[in-house]
Amino acid sequence: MKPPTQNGPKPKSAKPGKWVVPGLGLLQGLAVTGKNMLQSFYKKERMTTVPYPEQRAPISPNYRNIPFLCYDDDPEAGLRCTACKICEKSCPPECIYIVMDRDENGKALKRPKVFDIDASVCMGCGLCAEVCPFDSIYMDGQFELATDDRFEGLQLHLHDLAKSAEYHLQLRPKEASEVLARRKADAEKKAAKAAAKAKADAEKKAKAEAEQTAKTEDPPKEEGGSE
Amino acid sequence: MKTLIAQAAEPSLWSPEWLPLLPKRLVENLLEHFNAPGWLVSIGGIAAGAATVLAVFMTAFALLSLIERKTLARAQNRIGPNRAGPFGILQPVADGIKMLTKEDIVPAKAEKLLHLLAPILIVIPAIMALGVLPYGREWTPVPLELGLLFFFALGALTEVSVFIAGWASGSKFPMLGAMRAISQMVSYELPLVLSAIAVIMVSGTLSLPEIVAHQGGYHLGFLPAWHILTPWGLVGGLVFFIASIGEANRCPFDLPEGESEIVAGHMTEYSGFKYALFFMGEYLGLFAISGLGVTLFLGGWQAPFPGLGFVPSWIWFFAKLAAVIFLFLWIRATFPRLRMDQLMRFGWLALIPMSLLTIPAAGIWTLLHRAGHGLIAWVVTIALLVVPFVIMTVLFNRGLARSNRTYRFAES
Amino acid sequence: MTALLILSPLIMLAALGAVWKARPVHAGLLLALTLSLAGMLYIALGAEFLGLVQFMVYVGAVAVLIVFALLITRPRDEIEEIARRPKSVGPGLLCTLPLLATLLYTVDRTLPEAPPGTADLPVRRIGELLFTTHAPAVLAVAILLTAVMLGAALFAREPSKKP
Amino acid sequence: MNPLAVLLTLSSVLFALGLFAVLTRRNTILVLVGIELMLNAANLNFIGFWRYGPPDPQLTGPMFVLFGIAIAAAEAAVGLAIILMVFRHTRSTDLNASNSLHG
Repeated sequence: MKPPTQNGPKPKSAKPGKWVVPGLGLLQGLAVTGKNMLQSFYKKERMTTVPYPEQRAPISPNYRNIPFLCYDDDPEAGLRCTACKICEKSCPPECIYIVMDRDENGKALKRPKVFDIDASVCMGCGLCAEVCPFDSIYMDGQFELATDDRFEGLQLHLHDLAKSAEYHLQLRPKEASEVLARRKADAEKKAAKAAAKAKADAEKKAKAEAEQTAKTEDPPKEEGGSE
Repeated sequence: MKTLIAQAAEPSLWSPEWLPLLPKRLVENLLEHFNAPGWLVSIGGIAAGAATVLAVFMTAFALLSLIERKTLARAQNRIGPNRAGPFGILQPVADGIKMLTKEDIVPAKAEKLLHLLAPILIVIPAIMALGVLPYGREWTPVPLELGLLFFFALGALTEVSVFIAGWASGSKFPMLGAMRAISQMVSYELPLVLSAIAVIMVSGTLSLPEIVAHQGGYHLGFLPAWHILTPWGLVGGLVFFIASIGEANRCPFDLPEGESEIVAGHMTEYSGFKYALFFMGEYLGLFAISGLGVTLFLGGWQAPFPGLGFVPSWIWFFAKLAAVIFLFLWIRATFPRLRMDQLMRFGWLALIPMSLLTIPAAGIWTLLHRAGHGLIAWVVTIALLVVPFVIMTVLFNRGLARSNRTYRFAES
Repeated sequence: MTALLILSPLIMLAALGAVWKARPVHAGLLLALTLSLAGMLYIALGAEFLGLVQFMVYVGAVAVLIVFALLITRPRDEIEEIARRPKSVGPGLLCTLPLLATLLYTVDRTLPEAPPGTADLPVRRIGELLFTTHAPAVLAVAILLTAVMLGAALFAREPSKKP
Repeated sequence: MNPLAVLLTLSSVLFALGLFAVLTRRNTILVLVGIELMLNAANLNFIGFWRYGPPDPQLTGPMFVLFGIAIAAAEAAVGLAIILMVFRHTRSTDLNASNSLHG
């Protein structure tokens, strides 16, 4: 089947009335680069590049690389992670390894003793951050991960991963503030519930005591009749 | 020793005009002081003169490699190398050390001797060509009576050495690159020589200092009598400039060693210092050919305005050289690379006819000037040059209008 | 004179190499070397113009052309070349040696005591001569060269493949 | 040692080498190398006699050399074009292979 040759659209320059002087296009090209050359000396927005190590161009908030664990105030105690291993199960390349912390007689403490992420395996998909019920694991924007040891150097342990909530706030202002707001709201609700429960307990206890005191006064009066 | 200082204290020795010749005259004075034989003094003087030219152009080569990268960067809105030393001044030193410390690999199938000889054979003609150019009123390292012909003879030598470089590397790709480079250099040497012939015809000599002397004087008080400011000189200068881009394998025509082409053309199998020699050869060739352009068309060391006698003449030469080389860099920052057939068609169908045109125009120009009718000379030459250009534009446009683009779609 | 004595053996050696070398591209390159040495000899003898023209035309164009042709046809027959050499050297020498003998004999016999002669070649004089006494010859050569250029281009062109 | 004698022996040796190359070389292109050598020997003769001969205002020697160089270049160009044609036809530059007239 002979390939269909079809008269393509007339080149713009060939329309009548528009003369193409050979060589003029070259001068226009030179003019563009010339303008760039001149303005790069005095116009700031012309210079798109930034001398990297000294100044750093701000990275965009939705950039994600390797996850990090968020803690509220104290890296040990305030760690939000409860070692529920949901992220470990949901990680496609299975690069998260969690061991739950247990106290001396084997009771599970809701805290990870070991939380390893293999940075060379992690592909930065962000699934762990999505499934984490305890707002503990988020995607970090830190990209300078070069190490001289290609095996041990790329295993990020708990102390490498733990980062403060303020860091999270500074990394992703919008998302972090929502999380903090939500957590504060939950905390208040829980506190309110706890307070309500505490009040209810207190009342119940008070009632119980009241009945007890009442019972201690009544029984001597009706002691003869009830047997 | 005292007489030497007295000799050296001659006013003219330290005058700026004679500054470039200072080492040469100092060496000669020194040798005469120790009453060396006549031939030794002259050899010492020549060696010192050659050493100054070499020193000047080696530093210029080092600086140009940095300035080229910075100018290209500025055109692309970035800053360019500024890490090595303040503002990147030591970048050439860094490149040099890198080149020196790189391992020098010689492929097994290569012809050992020719593989070594090729870079040397490329650098020698470039340096010899630098010796012939008139840099200042007193400073022409080797004032040859046949300077221009000497220049084009050296151009011919570089083609043979490019071939040796390509063929001696043994494998097919450098050979293909060499064949491309040679066919380009051969076909771009033609317009180069033809546009230089127009200058020879007007100034009547082959010796470069005389050509520059011929461009002295000022028309109507302020207009310098450079060849570029005459109609045929403008067209000849443009053709010469474009052909020199092709001859030096520079940007729009750098097909032989462009990155996206056959690796590095004839320089593929070279590494380490031999590769640096190729670059030195290319840059010195660039200096030589643009120096010749400045001498032929931009009036060598002639001052642009009458009143500037106090400025030493070689300053003007190097200022114009810097301007021409900046134009090379500017063009490199702007134009994409031409395909091989476009390159050859442009060389043969556009440059050569235009350069052939400048020769009769220059002839008529000189005849009419000799007959005294200056004004008529301008009118006739302008007409002789502009009319064919207009005709070519009309044909070009009509061809463009008629050309219906045929598209071939991939068979489904 | 000393330059002459230095250059002549070099030219002879280079020419011998160009003739005898088995590998064709080496022979081509040695031809380029011979031609450039001959150019230097012309310059040493005072004919700078001819030496430079020799450089430009011979070394720049003809030697490159020959070497290009060698590249395109890429002969790999240096092995047979050496194998069949004894058969062809005999008759070759048979013809050239008597010629060389007669040449050298005539050189030796007819040589008058050479007067110093003129050592400079005024380029302007060449120009005048070329375009006055030898003007028809120059035109003839010009036409010849254009004819050759067109002819060679037509000869070497690939037969255009009909679309 | 008469300089003209040196020059003439050089050119005759060159001519002999050129002829030897033409006769013994199998590859047509290298025959061309021999022809170039012979032409060069002739040019050398002209220059020798011009330089060490009586002063000649008409400069016939150099004129001849100029035309000789031009003709040699033209000859080399045409020769190579023909060789390429023959090569494209018979796929080999062997001189003996192209001895048949038909085809």
